[in-house]
Order: sequence, then C-alpha cells, then structure tokens
Amino acid sequence: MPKLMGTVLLLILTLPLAFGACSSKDVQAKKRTVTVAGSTSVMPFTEKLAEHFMIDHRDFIVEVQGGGSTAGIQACLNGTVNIGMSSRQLKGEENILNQIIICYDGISLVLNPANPITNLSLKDVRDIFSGKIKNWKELGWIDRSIDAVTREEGSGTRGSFEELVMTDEEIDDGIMVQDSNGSVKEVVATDPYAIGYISLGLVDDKVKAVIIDGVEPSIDTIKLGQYKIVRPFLYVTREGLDDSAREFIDFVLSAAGQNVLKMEGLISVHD
Amino acid sequence: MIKKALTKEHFVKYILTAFALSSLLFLFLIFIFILSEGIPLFHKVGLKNIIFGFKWAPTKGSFGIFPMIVSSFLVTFGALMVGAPLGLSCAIYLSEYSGKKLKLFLKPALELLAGIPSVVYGFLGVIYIVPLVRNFLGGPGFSLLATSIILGVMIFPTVISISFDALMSVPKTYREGSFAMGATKWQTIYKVIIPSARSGILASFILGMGRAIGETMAVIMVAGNALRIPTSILDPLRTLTSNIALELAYATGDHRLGLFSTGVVLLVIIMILNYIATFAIRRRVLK
Amino acid sequence: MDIKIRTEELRLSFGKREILKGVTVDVYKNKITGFMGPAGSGKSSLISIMNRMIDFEENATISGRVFIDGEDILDGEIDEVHLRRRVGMVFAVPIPLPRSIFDNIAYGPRLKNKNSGRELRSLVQESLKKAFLWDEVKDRLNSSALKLSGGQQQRLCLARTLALEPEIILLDEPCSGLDPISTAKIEEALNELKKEYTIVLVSNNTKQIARITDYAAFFYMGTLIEYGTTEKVFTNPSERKTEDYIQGKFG
Amino acid sequence: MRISPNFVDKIVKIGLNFQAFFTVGILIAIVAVIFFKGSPYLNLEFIFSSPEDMGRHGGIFSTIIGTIFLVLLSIFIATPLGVGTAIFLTEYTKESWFTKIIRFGVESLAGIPSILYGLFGFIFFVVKLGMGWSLMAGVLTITIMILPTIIRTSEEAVKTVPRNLRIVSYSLSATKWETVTKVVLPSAGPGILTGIMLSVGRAVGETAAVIFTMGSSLRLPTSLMDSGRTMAVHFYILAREGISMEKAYATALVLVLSILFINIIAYYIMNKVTSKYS
Repeated sequence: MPKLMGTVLLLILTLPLAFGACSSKDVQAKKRTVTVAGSTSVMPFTEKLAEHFMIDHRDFIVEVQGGGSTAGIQACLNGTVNIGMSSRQLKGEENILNQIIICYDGISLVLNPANPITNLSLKDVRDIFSGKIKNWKELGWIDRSIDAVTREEGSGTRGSFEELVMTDEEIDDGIMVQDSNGSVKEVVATDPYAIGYISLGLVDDKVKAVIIDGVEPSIDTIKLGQYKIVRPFLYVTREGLDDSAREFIDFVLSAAGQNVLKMEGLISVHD
Repeated sequence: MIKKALTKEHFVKYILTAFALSSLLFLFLIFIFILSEGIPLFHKVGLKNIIFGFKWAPTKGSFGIFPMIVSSFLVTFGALMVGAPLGLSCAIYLSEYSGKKLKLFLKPALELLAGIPSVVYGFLGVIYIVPLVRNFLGGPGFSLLATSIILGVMIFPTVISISFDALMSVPKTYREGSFAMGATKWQTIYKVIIPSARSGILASFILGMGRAIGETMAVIMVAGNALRIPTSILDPLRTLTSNIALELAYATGDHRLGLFSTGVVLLVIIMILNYIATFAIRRRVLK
Repeated sequence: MDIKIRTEELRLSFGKREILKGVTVDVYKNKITGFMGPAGSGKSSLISIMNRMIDFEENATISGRVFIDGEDILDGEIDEVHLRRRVGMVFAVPIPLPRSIFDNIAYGPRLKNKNSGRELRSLVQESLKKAFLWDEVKDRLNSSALKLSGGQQQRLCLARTLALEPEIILLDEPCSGLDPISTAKIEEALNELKKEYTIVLVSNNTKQIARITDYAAFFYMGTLIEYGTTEKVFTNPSERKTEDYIQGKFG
Repeated sequence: MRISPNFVDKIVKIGLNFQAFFTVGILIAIVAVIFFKGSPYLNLEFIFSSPEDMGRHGGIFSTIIGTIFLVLLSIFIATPLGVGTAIFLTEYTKESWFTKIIRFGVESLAGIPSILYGLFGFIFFVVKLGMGWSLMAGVLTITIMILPTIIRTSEEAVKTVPRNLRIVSYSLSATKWETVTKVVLPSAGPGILTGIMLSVGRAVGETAAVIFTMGSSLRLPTSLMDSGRTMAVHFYILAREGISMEKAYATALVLVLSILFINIIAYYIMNKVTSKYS
C-alpha cells in the first residue's frame, strides 16, 4: 500500500509530462488526419462519405463530429477543424470562409404513418408551427391536439425552415423542441399526432413525408424546381487548406462521392 | 542529539496543502468562467429581461428564461411528489417491518440503482412512460408528468437510502418506550420515530431535489422542451439544464452567452439549495 | 550513578487545567524508576513529555526543561522522531497494529531502513525473546497480531518497542488490564531489561512498584511529593501522604 | 364511529407493504426490462467490434475503450488529489477557518450539477485552453466532477481509523507521513476504495459533462487530443436519435452490467481486506 501510494504520487507528478508527450500530434504522423465538424444534418452523410473514402485511402483518418452548423463554422474559423459542415448559408463575418456546396437537401415535413393526412398546404404548415392551428380537426382529422416538433435555436435545419416556410411568422413557444434530425424523427415515429420536419435524405419508413401544395418531396421534384423547401449542404474551409482535407473534398465532389450522396437521397451538385 | 531535518515531511505537507487547495481552485475556476461568460449579457440585456423575460429567441435578441426557471422548479416539485412519499414509505417499511435479510440485500441494491446512468432512466421514460401518458391522458406525452415520474423514480434510491439511515438511527429505547405506553406500531412510527428522524428525512428530500433540479439528459429526453410555462401537467416544458444542453453545441456569440447566463441562474439556485441542505444536515448533527 | 533523564520545574497544563505544577526529578541510568500516584496526579503526562508524545495532545502548554543525557528535549529544534527512537513507550492498553506479529515488531526497524532480511529477522527474534514472547509465537510470526491474547499483545508491544533499540523505555501502566500470570511475565522481562535500558514504570499498583523498581516517586495533584530509593519510600516515607497512599488509604 | 388504532395499524401495514413492493418492483422492473430486451443482442461480437454506420451496425468496442480511457485517467488524477485532500484535512490540520473554507469548497463542488461541469469544461478546457473536444478535456472535467465524492468518502474512511493506531505509530518513531502511508491509508483502504468505485460508476454513466468536453467521435481515440465517445454518450445518441433500439438496449445492458460489476468488485475487495487481519 505505501509503495503503491508512492508510485501513484510519482505518476501524478510526472503526468503533465506524459500529457505533453502524448498530445503532440506526431504520434499519429503516419496517418493523415482530416477533421470535419458541424451540422448534424450533414454529419451522417459525411460519415458515409468518409467510410467510402477511407476504403481507397487507407492512410487517411477522417474524423467526423456533429455539434451543429454554427459550431462547425466557428471551429473552422478558429482552426480547430479542417472542414466545417453547414446546412445554412454563411452570414456576416463567416463569409471570409470558402464555401463548397457538396449537395442539395430537401426539408420534408413528416407525420406518423398512422396519420391519414397526406397533403398539407404551405400555409397549413406555417399555421401549425406558428400556433394558429392547434387541432387536427381543423385539418380534417380527429379532435386531437397537434404535437408539433421543431428544432432548437441555432440549428441549420431550423434556420432554413424559418426562412423557407415560416417567412415572417415566428415559431410558437408552446411547440416541442428536439436537438437533432434523429430525435425529431423518433418523436414523430412514436407519436401518432406529431408533425415535424427533417432532412429529406433521412426520411425512411418510420415516418411519412407530407405532400406540400400537391408536390411530393423527392429528388425529382426538387430537380424540376417544384419542391421549394430546399437548402444547400456546405463544406466550409479556411484559406490554406491542407492537402489531406483537399483530397477528401475532391473525393466528395467526384462522381464517386456524389454517387454516395445520391444513394442517400440527396441531390448531387452535378444535376 | 540530531536536530530537525524533516524536509521530506515539509515537502509532503506542502504537496497535500496544494492538493487541498486544488478543490478551491476548481470551484473558483468554475465560478469565474461561468460567471465571466454569463454576466456580460445581464449587463447588456438587463437582469430583469433575462430572469423575468418570457421570450427565449437568442438568435433574435430575446433571452428570457423565466419559463425555464418555473419549469425547473415544477419538475423538481413533481419529482418530490412522486419520489418522496413512495421513497419514504419504502424506507419506513424496510426499517420497521422488514426482516434482516431484506435489509442486508437493500444497501447494495440501492447503490446499484443509484449507479444506473440517468440516460437509461430517460430512455425507459421515452419508451414506456411517454406513450402511456399520451394514450391515457392526452397531450404529446412528453410532459411535466412524464418528467416528474422519471425524476421521481431516479431519486428513489437517494430518498430511500438516506431516510432509511435516519430511521434506523432512532434509538431502540424510543420504540420500546412508546410500545410500553400502549401505542400501536403505526402510532409509534407516526408519533415517535418519524419526528425524531425528521431532519434526516428532510435531508434525503433535499438531496433528492438537488439531483432532480440538476438532471439534464433524462429531462431532455422526456420533457418535450417547449419554451412556454406549462399550463397543465400534460404540457411539454424546458428546464434550465436542458436549455443549456440542447443549444450549447450550436451556440455562438450572444446565444452562447445566453446559455451561460442560464448557467449562472442555475448555479445560484443550486448554491442556495446547497446552503439550505447543509443547514438541515448540520442541525441534524447538533441534535 | 549516571542521571539519564532530568526534569527541571516542569509545568504542564491543558488549557486552564494545570496537570504538572513544577516537577523536578532525576531518572537514573540502568535502573527501574517507578512513578506512582492516584489518577490525575500527572504521572502519565510526565512520561509522555519525555518522548514528546505530548505533542499530539491538543492545547497542551509546557514550561520548564527536560534533559536527556544533558540535552534539552523541549528545544523546538530537536527532531522528535529521532527522540522517540531513543525513548520507547508502551501504553496502558495493548494496541497491536492490524498486521502480522512479525510486521508489528519490524515496524520501527523498517522506518530506519533496516529492511535486509536476515538482520531484520534476528532483530525481531531477539526483541521477542527479550519480551519473553518468542516461545509462544515463533511458529506463527505471520499470523495476525490481533489474534494474540491480551497478555501476549502487551508483551508484543514491549517487544515492538525494544526493536527500536531505544535507550529508555517508558511504560504507562502496562499491566493495568492484565491477569497476574501475564503481569508476572512482564515484570520478569523488565527485570532482565534494566541491565541494558533505563526504565520508567508508571503504575498505581503500589505492590508492583515495590516489587520491581529501584527508585520510586510519589505524585499527587501534579506535584512530586516524595522521591527516593524504593526501599526508603516504602519502609520509611518522610511524607504522611505517601504513607497513606502506600497503605491504600486513598488512590 | 371511532376507528380502533389496531385497525389503523393493520391498514397501514398492508398499505406500506404494498407501496414498498410497488417501489422495489419498479426498480427491479427497470433492471429486468434492460436485461431481457438487451440480452438477445449482447454477444462477444457486439463487445469487440466497433460501431458502423453511426452505430446502426457493429458493436460498441470503440465506446468501451473511450469509457475506459476516460474513467481510468480521471480516477488516476482524482484519487491522489482527493485522498491527499482528505489526508490533509484529517491529519495535517486542526479545524480552523482554513479547513472550513476547503470543506465548503468541496461541498459546493459536490452540489454542482453535471451540466454545469459540462458548461465549464466546454468554455475552459475546450475553448479557452484550446484543447478542442478531446479525451483530455473530458478527463479533466470528469476529474473535477468526481473529486468531491472521493474527498468525502476518503475523509469518512480516514476518520474511522482509531486514533490509538496513529499514536502507536508515532511512538515507534514514525513521522506523520510514514504514519499516514503505513497505518492510516491501509486501514482506511476499503472505505477509500468504495468511494473510488462510486466515482467510477458516476463517470461511466455521465453524459452531460462528457458530451460537451470529449465530444462524440465514434473513432477509437489514439491520443489525449482525440475526441471520443463513451458508452453512455453512445447510448444517449442511439436512443435519442432512434438509430437502433436493439443496439440501444444492448448498450444499456452493458452499462448496467458494468455498474453491477464495479459494485461487486468494490464489495469483494472490501471484504477481502477487512477479513484479513480481524
């Protein structure tokens, strides 16, 4: 026991040295690292891209993290990461960054599959989220309050939703808030009376995409310019991007990379 | 004779003093950094507009967190309503009615339950409690009620274990004296045992409150996080803690400062609660 | 005769309570000196000053001087840890450390970095023999010291003190909790030990003082009432109080 | 009509019985649900393969490693600090304004909710010290968070060591430090260990303080500056984003089993040490 204590004490005193040694990046000099962080909407697709990229580029490590568009942009601005992911336009001083549109994504209103409603007007949606319509009865279904779900302040998806759908109206305070596409989807998937909005690429059979003003949200309708709730997915970079990161971005913009995004239900920049 | 040459002892004492001071240093750092990030906004927007403001739209310049302060107290109160009576009666049963074996089994079992991560409680809340509330009582299910139930269950182990200790520490002679005067078991418990264990039981409630008001992730999962003060127990709500956790990752500029202001308010509430708790516990020691 | 310990006008108080009111006494080398007196006479406090164990009592204030081999041990510059190696102590209640018999005895030597196997083992063996305990425990040196009987534990404590290789041994009512047989064994050991060590025995068992000490001192209410050879104190005390005490009229 | 006290007594007993079993039943149900829902998906492959596709497939290996790194390093720093503080408070000082201030500090730290630790760790370690989301930021934050638990349990344990043992040690010419290391700490060991185990449990289950300091990268952390994901964070993300309920239950089961395992180890060591010399 005394010896143990002594050892522990000694180690504690030498710990700062150990931290110093371990933290130097040259430990992983053999691997080329690309760090990417930002929008949780873009993150799953970047993960997919990274997986595919690393199959052919075995000496690469692509680290992908969420955090949200704003955090990603900030991380890129102060050099914490190589690439920031954003699902909204840059604003103000953020514009000094280079932006690369990697694809387009629709935002789809989603309902629980048990909900018989398939069609809503853009105004209906606006009224639901501004708190003017509170009951499904007003939309021709049963007498039951609407459990609307929005995203939290600062989310890129929310930003685009406010801009493209709400326009001048504000989202009502009584509406539930979730902090990622996944959790919005999860609420809608489990609550028959819920309505939310998520990235079109993430819509699957757990939820039902709503036809807006007669237009079904799909890649085709977006390409034809019929479905209007669309926003770009951006990668942002600083001046003096390092080669590893550039190689990754080149892959994303290549036919192979764009194909990966198409498979995931997004709209290629080449279309 | 050899004179003092205890340099090693001195060295040890300095090191240990430094270790002891590290706790103060950490507390100091926590206060400084949360306050220094949180206070500027109070100057800029005004204390009143933050603490008594109703509108939280940080990207549009509104930083009112009054609904969240109210909601934090509501869920804490709700958790106590669920956890305190059930936990206390469980403690009474275990200390006064159960056999030795159950008592022996109890402590480790409670420790295990106290150790289950809060996210697991939150998850089970989403899977079982939220649909139950939605289907039988209405509303979205993500609600004050569901949150209170989950937090109530989470504070069970704390309430049971500490009030159990308090009840067990009531001297045997009190019980015997009461029985000797012809009181029934319940009369003894009600009139003698509970009053003498009162401050310990109170401490268990306060510690439970502390856990409930500080809980974050489980609350985010079941509370629905709406920004309005709930008008019924079936309405969703957002607490101070969940406000921070929901938006921290995304926030920059004033938005981030707003979250630190939320943190400052939470810190102040917690410190007051702590003070009350130490006061209650100290009184128990004095008795 | 050499004086080993001398106290001069030694005063001690705990807060406002005076325990020793100016005690001047000499302890001779290679003799057993007995300190006797009723409870509260200050005799135990007196010996706990002699190896500075008094330092661990809260709010004790001491004045006066205590010399060991002519050097003042109350001097703030003195290394009290080194002092305690020279002045060993056995307490009223046997307090074995929660470890094996061997490790108990070896505790002190190991602190002096006496770690080498053979030297340490022979020191432990020798100490146990001197305390008349060796024969009883030689086959179970690695078993817990807490399993020994009370009398054995006290001799273990004596052996543990001897293993420090001290010059002086202070015993604070070492036999107060023991049966007559165990007491006899300890007394037997002390008789042998005085050849090598200076021994101070605190006891309120006057018969024990009479049996084994060479010098005897009687304390009452923090004052030294009488001091002389044991024979003189017991057969022809010069103070009335001493006589009363010896005859068991109070105490 | 007056109701007889004996009748009330019986009703109360039945009521308490019912409530107690209800309460204990809920707690057992929680463990049971996780066990039965999680065990079909829990196997060696789940433990030893890393998550793929955000955790939809594969196992949780990298998050187990992330958890172990985080917990071990935090304990490694917090234990000497915490035990040292406890030793300082009990052995090296008398009660004074100084110890009162330190105790106040410890109590205050203990009461701070984990989200505020997250907030602090985020602004201090991640942002101001520029560590980014990293294992190191997580470790330092968790260290501060578990420190009060270790201090308080160690102090309790050290206080139970009888004063006599210290006195004997001093009388045998031990210095204070020798007495602390050779007598006090071994005797207080089991109690200290229990506190450490409690802290391990808390660190394993922590989410709020970890997610904002260590981040949530699924890759295996290879240096202290790497981000990583712990099991609890992984579980939170799996469950919350509805990525995979099966994996979520299985991860929850692993979490609960680890807590159980930690508790069992604590009891085992405690019994072994206490029974050796008593």
